[in-house]
Amino acid sequence: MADDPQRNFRSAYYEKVGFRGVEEKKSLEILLKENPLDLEKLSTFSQRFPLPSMYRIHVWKVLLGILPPHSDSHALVGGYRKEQYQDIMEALEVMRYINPSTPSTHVYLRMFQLENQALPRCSETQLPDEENEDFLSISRAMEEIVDDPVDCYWLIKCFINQFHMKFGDSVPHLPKSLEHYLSQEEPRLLTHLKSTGALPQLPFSLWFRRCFAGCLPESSLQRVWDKVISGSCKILVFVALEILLSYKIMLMGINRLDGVVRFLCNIPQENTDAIVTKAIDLWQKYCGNPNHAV
Amino acid sequence: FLEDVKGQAKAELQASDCRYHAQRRITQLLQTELLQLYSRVEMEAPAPPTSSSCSSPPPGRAD
Amino acid sequence: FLEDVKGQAKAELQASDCRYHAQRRITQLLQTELLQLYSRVEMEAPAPPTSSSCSSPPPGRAD
Repeated sequence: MADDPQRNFRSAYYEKVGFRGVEEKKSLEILLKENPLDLEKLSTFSQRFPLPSMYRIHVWKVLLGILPPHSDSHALVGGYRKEQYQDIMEALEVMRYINPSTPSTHVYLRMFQLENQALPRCSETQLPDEENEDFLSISRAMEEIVDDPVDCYWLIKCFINQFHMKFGDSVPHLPKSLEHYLSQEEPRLLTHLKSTGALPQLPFSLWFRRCFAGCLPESSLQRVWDKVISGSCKILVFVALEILLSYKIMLMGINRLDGVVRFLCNIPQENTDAIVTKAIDLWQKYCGNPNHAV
Repeated sequence: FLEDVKGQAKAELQASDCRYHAQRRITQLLQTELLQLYSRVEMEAPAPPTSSSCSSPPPGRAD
Repeated sequence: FLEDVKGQAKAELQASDCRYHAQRRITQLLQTELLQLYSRVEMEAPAPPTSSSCSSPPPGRAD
Protein backbone atom coordinates (compact mmCIF):
# COMPACT_ATOMS: atom_id res chain seq x y z
CA MET A 1 0.00 0.00 0.00
CA ALA A 2 2.62 2.54 0.97
CA ASP A 3 6.06 1.09 0.63
CA ASP A 4 7.04 4.08 -1.43
CA PRO A 5 9.37 6.14 0.79
CA GLN A 6 8.31 9.28 -1.02
CA ARG A 7 4.78 8.70 0.07
CA ASN A 8 5.79 7.95 3.65
CA PHE A 9 7.73 11.18 3.66
CA ARG A 10 4.68 13.03 2.40
CA SER A 11 2.50 11.50 5.08
CA ALA A 12 4.95 12.50 7.76
CA TYR A 13 4.98 15.99 6.28
CA TYR A 14 1.22 16.24 6.32
CA GLU A 15 1.22 15.13 9.92
CA LYS A 16 3.60 17.95 10.78
CA VAL A 17 1.69 20.63 8.94
CA GLY A 18 -1.70 19.52 10.12
CA PHE A 19 -3.13 17.73 7.08
CA ARG A 20 -2.60 14.49 8.86
CA GLY A 21 -4.16 11.53 7.27
CA VAL A 22 -5.64 13.15 4.15
CA GLU A 23 -4.29 10.43 1.92
CA GLU A 24 -4.69 7.75 4.55
CA LYS A 25 -8.33 8.60 4.95
CA LYS A 26 -8.91 8.27 1.23
CA SER A 27 -7.21 4.90 1.02
CA LEU A 28 -9.14 3.65 4.04
CA GLU A 29 -12.38 4.74 2.39
CA ILE A 30 -11.47 2.66 -0.64
CA LEU A 31 -10.80 -0.35 1.58
CA LEU A 32 -14.11 0.14 3.38
CA LYS A 33 -16.01 0.14 0.10
CA GLU A 34 -14.85 -3.38 -0.72
CA ASN A 35 -17.39 -6.12 -0.21
CA PRO A 36 -16.44 -8.40 1.43
CA LEU A 37 -14.01 -6.33 3.45
CA ASP A 38 -10.43 -7.54 3.30
CA LEU A 39 -9.48 -8.03 6.93
CA GLU A 40 -5.82 -8.43 6.14
CA LYS A 41 -5.67 -5.12 4.30
CA LEU A 42 -7.61 -3.41 7.06
CA SER A 43 -5.19 -4.78 9.66
CA THR A 44 -2.22 -3.67 7.61
CA PHE A 45 -3.67 -0.20 7.25
CA SER A 46 -4.31 0.02 10.94
CA GLN A 47 -0.79 -1.16 11.74
CA ARG A 48 0.69 1.52 9.54
CA PHE A 49 -1.53 4.52 10.04
CA PRO A 50 -3.67 5.98 12.79
CA LEU A 51 -7.33 5.31 12.08
CA PRO A 52 -9.35 8.44 11.31
CA SER A 53 -11.66 8.85 14.29
CA MET A 54 -14.81 8.78 12.17
CA TYR A 55 -14.02 5.23 11.02
CA ARG A 56 -12.28 3.90 14.12
CA ILE A 57 -15.22 2.20 15.82
CA HIS A 58 -16.37 0.62 12.58
CA VAL A 59 -12.92 -0.75 11.76
CA TRP A 60 -12.47 -2.06 15.31
CA LYS A 61 -15.82 -3.83 15.10
CA VAL A 62 -14.84 -5.49 11.84
CA LEU A 63 -11.35 -6.45 13.02
CA LEU A 64 -12.72 -7.87 16.26
CA GLY A 65 -15.37 -9.91 14.44
CA ILE A 66 -18.33 -8.04 15.90
CA LEU A 67 -19.34 -7.30 12.33
CA PRO A 68 -18.63 -9.83 9.55
CA PRO A 69 -16.59 -8.99 6.44
CA HIS A 70 -19.69 -8.81 4.23
CA SER A 71 -21.09 -5.32 4.50
CA ASP A 72 -24.53 -6.45 3.39
CA SER A 73 -24.72 -8.64 6.50
CA HIS A 74 -23.94 -5.76 8.85
CA ALA A 75 -27.55 -4.77 9.49
CA LEU A 76 -28.62 -8.34 10.25
CA VAL A 77 -25.65 -9.17 12.45
CA GLY A 78 -25.75 -5.77 14.14
CA GLY A 79 -29.37 -6.56 15.02
CA TYR A 80 -28.36 -9.90 16.54
CA ARG A 81 -25.67 -8.21 18.59
CA LYS A 82 -28.14 -5.70 19.91
CA GLU A 83 -30.69 -8.36 20.84
CA GLN A 84 -28.05 -10.37 22.64
CA TYR A 85 -27.04 -7.30 24.61
CA GLN A 86 -30.63 -6.54 25.55
CA ASP A 87 -31.41 -10.14 26.52
CA ILE A 88 -28.46 -10.34 28.87
CA MET A 89 -29.17 -6.96 30.38
CA GLU A 90 -32.82 -7.82 31.01
CA ALA A 91 -31.96 -11.13 32.67
CA LEU A 92 -29.42 -9.48 34.96
CA GLU A 93 -32.00 -6.93 35.99
CA VAL A 94 -34.59 -9.58 36.76
CA MET A 95 -32.03 -11.55 38.77
CA ARG A 96 -31.10 -8.32 40.55
CA TYR A 97 -27.47 -8.39 39.68
CA ILE A 98 -27.92 -4.89 38.35
CA ASN A 99 -30.35 -2.06 38.85
CA PRO A 100 -30.79 1.34 37.22
CA SER A 101 -28.17 2.88 39.50
CA THR A 102 -25.46 0.29 38.77
CA PRO A 103 -22.52 2.00 37.04
CA SER A 104 -22.36 0.93 33.40
CA THR A 105 -18.89 -0.55 33.73
CA HIS A 106 -20.19 -2.87 36.46
CA VAL A 107 -23.11 -3.76 34.23
CA TYR A 108 -20.65 -4.72 31.49
CA LEU A 109 -18.67 -6.82 33.97
CA ARG A 110 -21.79 -8.76 35.01
CA MET A 111 -22.76 -9.23 31.37
CA PHE A 112 -19.30 -10.53 30.55
CA GLN A 113 -19.42 -12.87 33.55
CA LEU A 114 -22.83 -14.15 32.54
CA GLU A 115 -21.62 -14.94 29.07
CA ASN A 116 -18.54 -16.70 30.43
CA GLN A 117 -20.49 -18.63 33.04
CA ALA A 118 -18.54 -16.83 35.71
CA LEU A 119 -21.30 -14.91 37.40
CA PRO A 120 -20.73 -15.14 41.16
CA ARG A 121 -23.60 -16.45 43.26
CA CYS A 122 -23.28 -13.93 46.04
CA SER A 123 -21.99 -10.83 44.40
CA GLU A 124 -22.31 -8.79 47.59
CA THR A 125 -19.62 -10.89 49.26
CA GLN A 126 -17.26 -10.82 46.29
CA LEU A 127 -14.48 -8.33 46.42
CA PRO A 128 -13.42 -7.48 42.91
CA ASP A 129 -10.27 -9.44 42.16
CA GLU A 130 -7.46 -8.28 39.94
CA GLU A 131 -8.96 -9.73 36.81
CA ASN A 132 -12.18 -7.81 37.45
CA GLU A 133 -10.16 -4.66 38.00
CA ASP A 134 -8.44 -5.16 34.64
CA PHE A 135 -11.85 -5.57 33.05
CA LEU A 136 -13.22 -2.45 34.75
CA SER A 137 -10.24 -0.33 33.73
CA ILE A 138 -10.57 -1.38 30.12
CA SER A 139 -14.32 -0.75 30.30
CA ARG A 140 -13.89 2.73 31.68
CA ALA A 141 -11.46 3.59 28.92
CA MET A 142 -13.63 2.05 26.20
CA GLU A 143 -16.57 4.03 27.50
CA GLU A 144 -14.61 7.22 26.94
CA ILE A 145 -14.01 6.21 23.33
CA VAL A 146 -17.37 4.68 22.38
CA ASP A 147 -20.73 6.38 22.88
CA ASP A 148 -23.20 3.65 22.01
CA PRO A 149 -23.55 1.20 24.94
CA VAL A 150 -24.22 -1.82 22.71
CA ASP A 151 -21.06 -1.14 20.70
CA CYS A 152 -19.20 -0.39 23.89
CA TYR A 153 -20.05 -3.72 25.53
CA TRP A 154 -19.23 -5.73 22.42
CA LEU A 155 -15.95 -3.91 21.91
CA ILE A 156 -14.90 -4.46 25.52
CA LYS A 157 -15.82 -8.12 25.38
CA CYS A 158 -14.18 -8.85 22.04
CA PHE A 159 -11.13 -6.72 22.76
CA ILE A 160 -10.48 -8.62 25.99
CA ASN A 161 -11.24 -12.02 24.48
CA GLN A 162 -9.08 -11.41 21.45
CA PHE A 163 -6.25 -10.04 23.55
CA HIS A 164 -6.23 -13.14 25.77
CA MET A 165 -6.54 -15.50 22.86
CA LYS A 166 -3.91 -13.92 20.64
CA PHE A 167 -1.46 -12.56 23.17
CA GLY A 168 -2.13 -14.48 26.37
CA ASP A 169 1.10 -16.42 25.91
CA SER A 170 3.16 -13.37 24.95
CA VAL A 171 2.13 -11.06 27.79
CA PRO A 172 4.33 -12.73 30.46
CA HIS A 173 7.37 -12.12 28.23
CA LEU A 174 6.75 -8.42 27.64
CA PRO A 175 8.64 -7.20 30.76
CA LYS A 176 11.76 -9.03 29.55
CA SER A 177 11.30 -7.51 26.13
CA LEU A 178 11.01 -4.05 27.67
CA GLU A 179 14.26 -4.63 29.56
CA HIS A 180 15.93 -5.65 26.31
CA TYR A 181 14.89 -2.53 24.39
CA LEU A 182 15.68 -0.30 27.34
CA SER A 183 19.21 -1.72 27.39
CA GLN A 184 19.47 -0.72 23.71
CA GLU A 185 18.07 2.76 24.08
CA GLU A 186 19.11 3.92 27.55
CA PRO A 187 21.33 1.47 29.46
CA ARG A 188 21.99 3.99 32.24
CA LEU A 189 18.31 4.19 33.10
CA LEU A 190 18.09 0.41 33.10
CA THR A 191 21.01 0.21 35.51
CA HIS A 192 19.37 2.79 37.76
CA LEU A 193 16.04 0.95 37.76
CA LYS A 194 17.86 -2.29 38.56
CA SER A 195 19.95 -0.84 41.35
CA THR A 196 16.97 0.78 43.07
CA GLY A 197 15.02 -2.46 42.78
CA ALA A 198 12.37 -0.68 40.73
CA LEU A 199 12.66 -2.85 37.63
CA PRO A 200 10.55 -5.80 38.80
CA GLN A 201 8.11 -3.39 40.46
CA LEU A 202 7.22 -1.42 37.32
CA PRO A 203 3.44 -1.26 36.70
CA PHE A 204 3.46 -4.17 34.25
CA SER A 205 -0.16 -5.10 34.79
CA LEU A 206 -1.28 -1.55 34.08
CA TRP A 207 0.84 -1.53 30.94
CA PHE A 208 0.54 -5.03 29.59
CA ARG A 209 -2.72 -6.43 30.95
CA ARG A 210 -4.82 -3.30 30.91
CA CYS A 211 -3.10 -2.08 27.75
CA PHE A 212 -2.59 1.36 29.35
CA ALA A 213 -6.27 1.81 30.23
CA GLY A 214 -6.27 4.20 33.16
CA CYS A 215 -2.74 5.33 32.33
CA LEU A 216 -3.13 7.21 29.05
CA PRO A 217 -5.98 9.58 28.21
CA GLU A 218 -8.39 8.26 25.62
CA SER A 219 -7.07 10.36 22.72
CA SER A 220 -3.64 8.73 23.04
CA LEU A 221 -4.91 5.37 24.13
CA GLN A 222 -7.02 4.76 21.06
CA ARG A 223 -3.97 5.10 18.82
CA VAL A 224 -2.25 2.37 20.83
CA TRP A 225 -5.34 0.18 20.75
CA ASP A 226 -5.50 0.57 16.94
CA LYS A 227 -2.25 -1.40 16.86
CA VAL A 228 -3.31 -3.94 19.47
CA ILE A 229 -6.64 -4.63 17.77
CA SER A 230 -5.01 -4.99 14.38
CA GLY A 231 -2.55 -7.54 15.65
CA SER A 232 0.40 -6.25 17.67
CA CYS A 233 0.99 -6.49 21.39
CA LYS A 234 4.64 -5.52 20.99
CA ILE A 235 3.50 -1.91 20.66
CA LEU A 236 2.74 -2.04 24.39
CA VAL A 237 6.43 -2.59 25.09
CA PHE A 238 7.38 0.50 23.09
CA VAL A 239 4.80 2.71 24.76
CA ALA A 240 6.17 1.60 28.13
CA LEU A 241 9.71 2.17 26.86
CA GLU A 242 8.84 5.64 25.60
CA ILE A 243 7.24 6.54 28.94
CA LEU A 244 10.48 5.54 30.69
CA LEU A 245 12.58 7.46 28.16
CA SER A 246 10.41 10.56 28.36
CA TYR A 247 10.72 10.75 32.13
CA LYS A 248 14.31 9.54 32.25
CA ILE A 249 15.68 12.56 34.09
CA MET A 250 12.91 12.48 36.64
CA LEU A 251 13.27 8.73 37.15
CA MET A 252 17.05 8.95 37.51
CA GLY A 253 16.46 11.46 40.29
CA ILE A 254 14.08 9.29 42.31
CA ASN A 255 15.89 6.80 44.47
CA ARG A 256 12.92 5.55 46.42
CA LEU A 257 11.21 2.55 44.94
CA ASP A 258 7.68 3.58 45.87
CA GLY A 259 8.30 7.01 44.36
CA VAL A 260 9.18 5.51 40.98
CA VAL A 261 6.16 3.22 40.99
CA ARG A 262 3.78 5.95 42.13
CA PHE A 263 5.01 8.31 39.46
CA LEU A 264 4.68 5.73 36.68
CA CYS A 265 1.17 4.78 37.75
CA ASN A 266 0.12 8.42 37.46
CA ILE A 267 2.10 9.94 34.66
CA PRO A 268 1.25 13.51 33.62
CA GLN A 269 -1.54 13.53 31.05
CA GLU A 270 -0.33 16.46 28.92
CA ASN A 271 2.48 14.83 27.09
CA THR A 272 0.98 11.49 26.14
CA ASP A 273 0.25 12.14 22.45
CA ALA A 274 3.93 12.80 21.83
CA ILE A 275 4.88 9.72 23.83
CA VAL A 276 2.60 7.53 21.72
CA THR A 277 3.87 9.04 18.47
CA LYS A 278 7.46 8.37 19.49
CA ALA A 279 6.54 4.88 20.67
CA ILE A 280 5.00 4.05 17.30
CA ASP A 281 8.10 5.34 15.51
CA LEU A 282 10.35 3.27 17.73
CA TRP A 283 8.14 0.21 17.29
CA GLN A 284 8.32 0.59 13.52
CA LYS A 285 12.08 1.06 13.73
CA TYR A 286 12.68 -2.11 15.73
CA CYS A 287 9.97 -4.31 14.34
CA GLY A 288 10.55 -3.29 10.73
CA ASN A 289 7.59 -4.35 8.71
CA PRO A 290 4.88 -4.05 11.31
CA ASN A 291 2.66 -6.53 9.47
CA HIS A 292 4.64 -9.43 10.76
CA ALA A 293 5.50 -8.07 14.15
CA VAL A 294 3.55 -9.47 17.04
CA PHE B 1 -17.75 -16.68 -5.62
CA LEU B 2 -19.46 -19.73 -4.14
CA GLU B 3 -16.99 -19.69 -1.25
CA ASP B 4 -17.89 -16.09 -0.75
CA VAL B 5 -21.58 -16.84 -0.41
CA LYS B 6 -20.81 -19.69 1.96
CA GLY B 7 -18.55 -17.50 4.05
CA GLN B 8 -21.20 -14.85 4.36
CA ALA B 9 -23.85 -17.40 5.38
CA LYS B 10 -21.49 -18.91 7.92
CA ALA B 11 -20.79 -15.57 9.56
CA GLU B 12 -24.49 -14.79 9.82
CA LEU B 13 -25.23 -18.21 11.28
CA GLN B 14 -22.44 -17.81 13.82
CA ALA B 15 -23.81 -14.49 15.02
CA SER B 16 -27.30 -15.95 15.30
CA ASP B 17 -25.99 -18.97 17.18
CA CYS B 18 -24.05 -16.74 19.51
CA ARG B 19 -27.26 -14.94 20.39
CA TYR B 20 -28.95 -18.30 20.99
CA HIS B 21 -26.19 -19.52 23.28
CA ALA B 22 -26.38 -16.39 25.39
CA GLN B 23 -30.09 -17.03 25.75
CA ARG B 24 -29.34 -20.64 26.79
CA ARG B 25 -27.04 -19.47 29.52
CA ILE B 26 -29.66 -17.03 30.72
CA THR B 27 -32.21 -19.84 30.95
CA GLN B 28 -29.84 -21.99 32.96
CA LEU B 29 -29.11 -19.18 35.37
CA LEU B 30 -32.77 -18.38 35.84
CA GLN B 31 -33.48 -22.03 36.55
CA THR B 32 -30.75 -22.21 39.17
CA GLU B 33 -31.97 -19.01 40.74
CA LEU B 34 -35.57 -20.22 40.85
CA LEU B 35 -34.58 -23.52 42.41
CA GLN B 36 -32.62 -21.76 45.10
CA LEU B 37 -35.38 -19.34 45.80
CA TYR B 38 -38.01 -22.08 46.01
CA SER B 39 -35.95 -24.12 48.41
CA ARG B 40 -35.38 -21.03 50.51
CA VAL B 41 -39.08 -20.24 50.60
CA GLU B 42 -39.79 -23.77 51.72
CA MET B 43 -37.14 -23.60 54.42
CA GLU B 44 -38.38 -20.32 55.76
CA ALA B 45 -42.02 -21.36 55.89
CA PRO B 46 -42.09 -25.07 56.68
CA ALA B 47 -45.41 -24.93 58.54
CA PRO B 48 -48.53 -24.01 56.63
CA PRO B 49 -49.76 -20.53 57.54
CA THR B 50 -52.35 -20.57 60.33
CA SER B 51 -53.77 -17.30 59.28
CA SER B 52 -56.73 -17.63 57.01
CA SER B 53 -55.46 -14.80 54.89
CA CYS B 54 -55.34 -15.65 51.26
CA SER B 55 -52.65 -13.17 50.38
CA SER B 56 -49.87 -15.60 51.16
CA PRO B 57 -49.97 -18.58 48.81
CA PRO B 58 -48.32 -21.84 49.94
CA PRO B 59 -44.74 -22.48 48.82
CA GLY B 60 -45.49 -25.28 46.41
CA ARG B 61 -48.02 -24.87 43.74
CA ALA B 62 -48.27 -28.26 42.17
CA ASP B 63 -51.81 -29.47 42.60
CA PHE C 1 -26.53 -24.61 -7.77
CA LEU C 2 -25.81 -21.24 -6.24
CA GLU C 3 -29.50 -20.83 -5.49
CA ASP C 4 -29.30 -24.18 -3.78
CA VAL C 5 -26.49 -23.05 -1.49
CA LYS C 6 -28.33 -19.83 -0.73
CA GLY C 7 -31.51 -21.71 0.02
CA GLN C 8 -29.71 -24.02 2.39
CA ALA C 9 -28.04 -21.11 4.17
CA LYS C 10 -31.38 -19.41 4.55
CA ALA C 11 -32.97 -22.52 6.02
CA GLU C 12 -30.12 -22.92 8.49
CA LEU C 13 -30.40 -19.34 9.58
CA GLN C 14 -34.15 -19.71 10.02
CA ALA C 15 -33.64 -22.79 12.17
CA SER C 16 -31.17 -20.90 14.34
CA ASP C 17 -33.59 -18.01 14.61
CA CYS C 18 -36.41 -20.32 15.55
CA ARG C 19 -34.32 -22.00 18.22
CA TYR C 20 -33.41 -18.59 19.61
CA HIS C 21 -37.02 -17.47 19.81
CA ALA C 22 -38.09 -20.67 21.54
CA GLN C 23 -35.36 -20.19 24.11
CA ARG C 24 -36.35 -16.58 24.48
CA ARG C 25 -39.93 -17.56 25.34
CA ILE C 26 -38.64 -19.93 28.01
CA THR C 27 -36.54 -17.15 29.44
CA GLN C 28 -39.48 -14.81 29.56
CA LEU C 29 -41.60 -17.35 31.40
CA LEU C 30 -38.83 -17.99 33.91
CA GLN C 31 -38.31 -14.29 34.40
CA THR C 32 -41.99 -13.75 35.15
CA GLU C 33 -41.86 -16.65 37.56
CA LEU C 34 -38.81 -15.23 39.28
CA LEU C 35 -40.31 -11.77 39.61
CA GLN C 36 -43.43 -13.25 41.21
CA LEU C 37 -41.41 -15.34 43.57
CA TYR C 38 -39.31 -12.35 44.61
CA SER C 39 -42.34 -10.25 45.38
CA ARG C 40 -43.84 -13.11 47.34
CA VAL C 41 -40.65 -13.60 49.36
CA GLU C 42 -40.55 -9.92 50.08
CA MET C 43 -44.17 -9.87 51.23
CA GLU C 44 -43.56 -12.78 53.56
CA ALA C 45 -40.35 -11.44 54.98
CA PRO C 46 -40.44 -7.67 54.78
CA ALA C 47 -37.47 -7.35 57.16
CA PRO C 48 -34.08 -8.15 55.62
CA PRO C 49 -32.64 -11.45 56.87
CA THR C 50 -30.14 -10.94 59.67
CA SER C 51 -28.30 -14.17 58.97
CA SER C 52 -25.02 -13.62 57.18
CA SER C 53 -25.19 -17.03 55.56
CA CYS C 54 -24.31 -16.98 51.93
CA SER C 55 -26.66 -19.81 51.04
CA SER C 56 -29.55 -17.46 51.40
CA PRO C 57 -28.99 -14.39 49.28
CA PRO C 58 -31.10 -11.37 50.12
CA PRO C 59 -33.67 -10.46 47.52
CA GLY C 60 -31.65 -7.52 46.30
CA ARG C 61 -28.03 -8.06 45.57
CA ALA C 62 -26.95 -5.38 43.22
CA ASP C 63 -24.42 -3.15 44.88
